[in-house]
Amino acid sequence: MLHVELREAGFEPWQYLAEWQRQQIPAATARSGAAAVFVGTMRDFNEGDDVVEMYLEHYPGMTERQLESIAAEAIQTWSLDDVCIVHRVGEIHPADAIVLVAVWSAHRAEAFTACRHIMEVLKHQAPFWKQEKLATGSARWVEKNTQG
Amino acid sequence: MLHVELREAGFEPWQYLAEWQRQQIPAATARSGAAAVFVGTMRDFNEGDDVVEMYLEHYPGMTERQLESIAAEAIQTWSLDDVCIVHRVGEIHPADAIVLVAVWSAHRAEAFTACRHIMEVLKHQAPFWKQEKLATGSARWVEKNTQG
Amino acid sequence: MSVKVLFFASLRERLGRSEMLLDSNSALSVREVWEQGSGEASLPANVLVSVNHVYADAETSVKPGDEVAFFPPVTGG
Amino acid sequence: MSVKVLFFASLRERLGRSEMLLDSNSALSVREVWEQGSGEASLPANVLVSVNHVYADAETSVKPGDEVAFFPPVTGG
Repeated sequence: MLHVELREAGFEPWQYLAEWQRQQIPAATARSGAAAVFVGTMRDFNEGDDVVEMYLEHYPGMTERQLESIAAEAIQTWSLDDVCIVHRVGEIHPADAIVLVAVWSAHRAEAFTACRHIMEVLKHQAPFWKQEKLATGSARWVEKNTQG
Repeated sequence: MLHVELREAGFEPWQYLAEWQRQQIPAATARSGAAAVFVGTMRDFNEGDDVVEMYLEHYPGMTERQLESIAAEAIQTWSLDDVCIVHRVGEIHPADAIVLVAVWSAHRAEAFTACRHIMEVLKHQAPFWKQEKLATGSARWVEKNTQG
Repeated sequence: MSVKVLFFASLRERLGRSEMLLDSNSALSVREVWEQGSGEASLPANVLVSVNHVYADAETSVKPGDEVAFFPPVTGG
Repeated sequence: MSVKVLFFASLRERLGRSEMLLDSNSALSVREVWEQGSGEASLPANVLVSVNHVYADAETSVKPGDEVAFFPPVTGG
């Protein structure tokens, strides 16, 4: 199963996963021996400056399509049972969860590898752009992502 | 911060993490940009047989000590902010969470690498032994862990 | 028929436009869409392109009715 | 003084004992603790050992008061 959500509203990633897990049929949970999850959170500093807010621009239509194709490819490659990707858009504040990637599979190697792979591809291909608002009052576009 | 818990009672891993997150001071959450989590769940089959229950034996004292030392070493090696390890002991049923490893750090590479490393070392060094109870009524010790 | 052209993020701000329609009755290359849409001569190496939501390059062919987007390196996650 | 000896899991079942006290007034090697505790001649290669909760090997020295545990390969996680 593949679930992709872009959302403006904040979310608590563990509550989100608890909710998701409740929606699964019990048999499916007993089949997946392994879950690997990544959560990326907004920090209150970057490149030595205090960041008070962030705006996440995206490309409606293409962004969803890219995330779905990244998830679908991972499901194929590693025989995953489920992939769940949640990504914030719009205004974001420090300590907010920005991205959640969760992967379920029969074995741990596939879960770990697929979760990390999805994050790397998302960082390099999914059309999102971060603009930071600094404590000084100025705004700046983040020019590139950190290497994973 | 380092948190290790062995428990006989079942637990819902995402609720557990939501609880843990609530206990952290907000400043700490804003500092950690990345969280990587692994959950291992009991499956209802192994080596072609239906497994109806499992008993997890451990070595009280040494097991806690090993888990703490695995976590402490990972914190040092990858400059982690927090590590949380929860492991079931005693009677376990299919679809129960057996192990939860959660790691918080500034960057995603460290979080992913440390989480996976902790799971591998735990699988090879932490004194736990699984005995499976089969649908046929017989019991058998799991002789070795699968490769990660 | 026309080609819809979109610009995002810092590129949108630099060019001062987010969306435009380019009239065209024949096939164009992405390079030509960039030149006509941005008013700049050559497509910078660090500008990414998609045609109908799929990554493309300067030589990709664009038909009337297509949607072409230009944007800087992505920084999500 | 004595050495506390523990056996776990399938090894505990095979030897039919989980815990014993070995009287000793002098230092022993893990190998000697195994021989006296299990009644078997040589420590099998797939039996793991700890002394006071730390992994050890056949040559590790054991003092009175120490806790020595023998167990099969671990299968947690």
